[in-house]
Amino acid sequence: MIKREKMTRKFSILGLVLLGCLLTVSLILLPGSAQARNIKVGVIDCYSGPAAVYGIDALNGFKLALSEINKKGVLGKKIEWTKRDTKFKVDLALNMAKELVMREDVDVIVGTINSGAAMAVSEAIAKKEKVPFITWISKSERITGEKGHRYVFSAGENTAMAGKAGGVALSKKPYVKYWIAGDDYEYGHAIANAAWRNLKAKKPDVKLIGESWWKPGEPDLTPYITAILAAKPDAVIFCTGGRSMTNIMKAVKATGMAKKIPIWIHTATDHAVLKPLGAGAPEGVMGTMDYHFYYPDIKANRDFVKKFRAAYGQAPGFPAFHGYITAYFIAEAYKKAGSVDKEKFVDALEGMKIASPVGEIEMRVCDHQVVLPMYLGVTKKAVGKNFVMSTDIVTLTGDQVMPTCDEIKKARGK
Amino acid sequence: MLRVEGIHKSFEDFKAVSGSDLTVEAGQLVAVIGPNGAGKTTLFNLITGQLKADRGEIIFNDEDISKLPPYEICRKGIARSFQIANIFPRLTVFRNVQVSVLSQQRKSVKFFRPARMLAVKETREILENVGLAEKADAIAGSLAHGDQRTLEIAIALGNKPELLVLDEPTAGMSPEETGATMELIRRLADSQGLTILFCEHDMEVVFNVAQSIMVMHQGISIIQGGPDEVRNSARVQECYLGGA
Amino acid sequence: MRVLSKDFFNLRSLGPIIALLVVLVILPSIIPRFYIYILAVIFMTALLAMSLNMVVGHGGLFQFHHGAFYGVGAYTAALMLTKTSLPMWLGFVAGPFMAAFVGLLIGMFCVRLTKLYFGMLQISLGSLVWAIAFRWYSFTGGDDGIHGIPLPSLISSTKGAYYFGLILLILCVTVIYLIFKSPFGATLQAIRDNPERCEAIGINVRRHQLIAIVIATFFAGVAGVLFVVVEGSVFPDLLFWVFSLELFIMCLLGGWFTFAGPILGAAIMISLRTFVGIYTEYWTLILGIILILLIFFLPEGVWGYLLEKFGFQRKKLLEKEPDP
Amino acid sequence: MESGYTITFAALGSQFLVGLSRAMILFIVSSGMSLVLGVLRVPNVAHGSLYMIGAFAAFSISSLFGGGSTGFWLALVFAPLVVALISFVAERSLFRHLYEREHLMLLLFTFALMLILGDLVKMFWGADYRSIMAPEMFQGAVPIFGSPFPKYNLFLLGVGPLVAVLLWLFITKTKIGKISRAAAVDMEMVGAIGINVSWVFAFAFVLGCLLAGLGGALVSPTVSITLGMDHDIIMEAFLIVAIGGLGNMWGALVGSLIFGLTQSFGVLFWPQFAIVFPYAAVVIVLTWRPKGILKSVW
Repeated sequence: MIKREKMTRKFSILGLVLLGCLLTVSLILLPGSAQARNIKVGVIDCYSGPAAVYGIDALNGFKLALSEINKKGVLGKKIEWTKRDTKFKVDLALNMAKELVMREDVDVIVGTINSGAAMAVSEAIAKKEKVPFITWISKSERITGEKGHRYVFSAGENTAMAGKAGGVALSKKPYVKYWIAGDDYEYGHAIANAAWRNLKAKKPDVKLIGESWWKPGEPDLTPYITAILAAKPDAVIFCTGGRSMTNIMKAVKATGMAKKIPIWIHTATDHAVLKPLGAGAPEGVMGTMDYHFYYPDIKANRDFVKKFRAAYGQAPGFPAFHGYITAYFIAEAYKKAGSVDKEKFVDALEGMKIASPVGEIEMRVCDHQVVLPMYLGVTKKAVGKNFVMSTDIVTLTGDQVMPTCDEIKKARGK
Repeated sequence: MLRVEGIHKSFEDFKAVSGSDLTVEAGQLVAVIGPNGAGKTTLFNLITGQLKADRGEIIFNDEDISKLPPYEICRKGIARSFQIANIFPRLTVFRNVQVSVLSQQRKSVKFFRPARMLAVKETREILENVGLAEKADAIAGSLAHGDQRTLEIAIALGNKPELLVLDEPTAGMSPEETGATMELIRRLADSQGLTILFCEHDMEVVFNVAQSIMVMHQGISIIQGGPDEVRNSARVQECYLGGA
Repeated sequence: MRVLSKDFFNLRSLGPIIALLVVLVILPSIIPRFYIYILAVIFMTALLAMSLNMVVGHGGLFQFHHGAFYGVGAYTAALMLTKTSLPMWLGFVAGPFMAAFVGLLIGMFCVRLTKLYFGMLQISLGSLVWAIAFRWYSFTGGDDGIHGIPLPSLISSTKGAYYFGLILLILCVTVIYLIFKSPFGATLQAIRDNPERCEAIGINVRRHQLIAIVIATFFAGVAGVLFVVVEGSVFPDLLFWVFSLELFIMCLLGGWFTFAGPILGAAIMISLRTFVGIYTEYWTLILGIILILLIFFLPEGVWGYLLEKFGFQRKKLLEKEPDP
Repeated sequence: MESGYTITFAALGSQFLVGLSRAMILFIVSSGMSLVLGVLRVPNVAHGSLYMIGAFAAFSISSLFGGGSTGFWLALVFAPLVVALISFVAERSLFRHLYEREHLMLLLFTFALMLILGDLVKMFWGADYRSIMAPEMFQGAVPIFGSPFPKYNLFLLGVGPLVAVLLWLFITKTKIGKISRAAAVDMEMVGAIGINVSWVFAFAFVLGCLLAGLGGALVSPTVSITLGMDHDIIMEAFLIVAIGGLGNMWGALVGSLIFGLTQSFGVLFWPQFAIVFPYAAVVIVLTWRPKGILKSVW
């Protein structure tokens, strides 16, 4: 007994010493201020939990672009990056972003799929500390809309664009009675509002007969589908993303809903959603998407996909595309700015045009939002493949789906 | 002082107490005896409010207390101990008793006076009275079983009760400890003029100490009277002594 | 002042405390800015964990959703600062009082229940509060939250927030200490050890617990206000049960029967997630492993261990489990 | 909102069945948690992680056998066993040393286990969404009450009662089952009659975790298998066992039915507020019955 107690005490002292060492070491290991330092990009994004799949994909696209850029270098320097995991938590995102700015002294912050985190970082760090922040896959329209400011940019699509794309597309269809359902959080509601606003404007006789909203990540969505089916709408707008996307597709397939009622879901044609479902994905669902690895079928895209496959063994998803263009925006902006200066970088990035896998794209001056086309398609089993993909794709150009600069001004004026 | 009349309590199908009567006069030392499962503990829990009676009356100082919560009953002047050592194991012995004294002085909800300056004299007195003064700074949970039982009584004394209810104060004690505890009880009754109601299954102990004895059997009170009266009762012999 | 006399404070232990305070006051002029910020975050979390431990460690209640009250305090302050033109300090005062009021409402439902049931009901009620913050877009900003809350730079700069946090922490910890040592605190600890016995010595256990909850939630509200000052944002994550569980773990980790344990627990958790997070995205794994090591080797929490080790307390805090 | 539809009797019937099938999954997961709560008296926070591992293991096993019907059935059998093995190792190597300790230490341990398992799943399976398909015979829907009802949910309606009956037989008819039931009521007595309490604990813990794994495997064809599944289920399971009566297996059934049915009828009548249904249900039930609906050992 006594021996065991001694052991325990020894171990506990050891444990304490280790803990102390860990803390001290991390405190002492201040980043060395390297002479002739490189350009430093701080990445904050979610690498744990359900959203990790997007965070990792975006980072892969970003890394691929940097490896190309660093072959030649920018202003005689390389672009370095360091990443922090936010775990989809806003308070952690703030901790991490402050750490990147104050301790790592990064020149640019990029990242995060979590819109709440993006907005917190935009306000509390980018705006306050005057550090440029480029969001790549957070989709809240408020980031570059009503809450936009000089230091925040978006290299991703947003809910206003997605909703408008859906609204415009649906207005050409004959449906009158609609049901809206989705994830009960900002993203879902924002898409619903944008889609409905645009649909109603283009086609005033549409009627909303009901709405259902579920907890984000709700595992079994069958009860919602059967309840909607009972109400017999002409068409359904699902406003959902991430893992709920897969869940809704499964429920749609299992209940055979797609055969009964037309459905539009933004990102329904996302490969990250369709691929795991394999042949089990429902066909005939309308979806909009900002990027497909198989569309547009132009050389720039084919090259990007080829390089990505070579590097990571799988096709790029939409986050990889946004990560990729973000890196190029950063590199080109520094080239144009001529020095590693935050203010000059912001000036350079405004209105910047770069070549991308989907053709030339522009960072709009008025709201710092990248102008991107949207692809409207219908899910269908691909010939000779064991998964479902988007077919009959119609391209909606950036100016068709984006709010005008006047609308942005109005939103910010409020 | 205390009068229990026709009290009933059942748990689901089991009738724990079905029609019990008990009278305690001021200054008396009253014992309740009965075999295990006779309903003694249930009866005590009914008196001090841990359980609520299905029907029947409990009159204390001309007031029906059968509907009151335990803390109200305690404030009326009935303090108790429990069959298993029911103390505050992580607090010191001193604090165990002090909490009770503070409660009695209505000082439990005071914020900005240090507790260690309050009710010190009263607490010390009680500890000395029961013989735990030397162990005042020990953590209660680390005391020996016998001391814990004594501490139980000390906590109850902290309430300055008119009536002290002790549920098998000697349960699990060695014969020496039992003797000491009974001595303590008798001393308390004599020196402080306390009215004490206790239950016990050791017959010898009871007959030596108690002035009035109530016998319970299967939830029913059979008789209450002086030691001799009870000893000579045919019914008691039949259902208790004979059976034991 | 009698309150602050030696009746309450052990003069011998005041020495190290004053030394520590002096260090904390001069620290911001030596260390880099990020560490000042992290210390401010630690102050805030420590205050929150202390307030939780009032009811968990000292009161024995399964307060599973303390974050809800923290969030209410933060949201109240944030909403008053952004939506009204009332003076700033009014928002700061309203935060804690609102938190205490919600604490009273939820507490009244909860104290009727015991142990895990108490905790589960509190999680449910707290989650309803969370749902309000999460859903009511026009008022609370929904799940995006409210960001860029305007504050004077005197307190919102990194150093300003640090000193503001330090002052609040010292004030609140002093008050919590007074309560801890007061008859109320003593009785609360007795209730933790044995609520049944307390009823039998004339203590209205539920009322006592309810008062404790109200006080604890008040301090949670203070921590919420501090959060607004340190981060300039509020968002529904603060009210989500996951965060509350982490808080609970901080108390257990630091040593929940001790007074200062939660401060240490908060400091350890915040430092781990910040500094281990720099090196690996698998920091929760490391946190888990460290927790297991601590469970096995420091069963009374880190602070409990230190107390025992360095003989501040002669006896073991815990000899035996309370009777169930 | 311009309301333009009526709720029909058929819709009620179909929602009832859908809610019932959801309740079956919830029952399987929460009965496991209830068992651990009853015997070990500890809320197992890692229960959700084991559920997640069950789903991921089901994916791996099913794709190992080509993803078809065989794969599904094998996954259904072996995924829970994988989970049971993991929990057995964790219990014997670490957890059992804590039984003598302060009870909240057990809670702290399960919390640590949750952190560790969560990250290990990410290391082992990565962050991609996974999915397995229901076997051929359970794909698609059959019309019931005029609306399509997924066949797989019908299957769940069969499995739930089957598991319930097996559990009942196991606990009332086998020796170890009887012992663990007695342990839930009075642990000291079990120890006193010379039974190795530690093994009773191990048994209850592993069986509880196995049920979590089974739940994960069963749910996998209807959802995306992804990190974060643990968080989704754990709170629901806790709330279910609380309203049913902590540690009471049938309480878990009652709680699951309440949850499943509030959810499915709730979305029919107030579809905008689905997010608060479970919490509101708990508040109502616990205010009405502070110790849960059925008799509890807590």
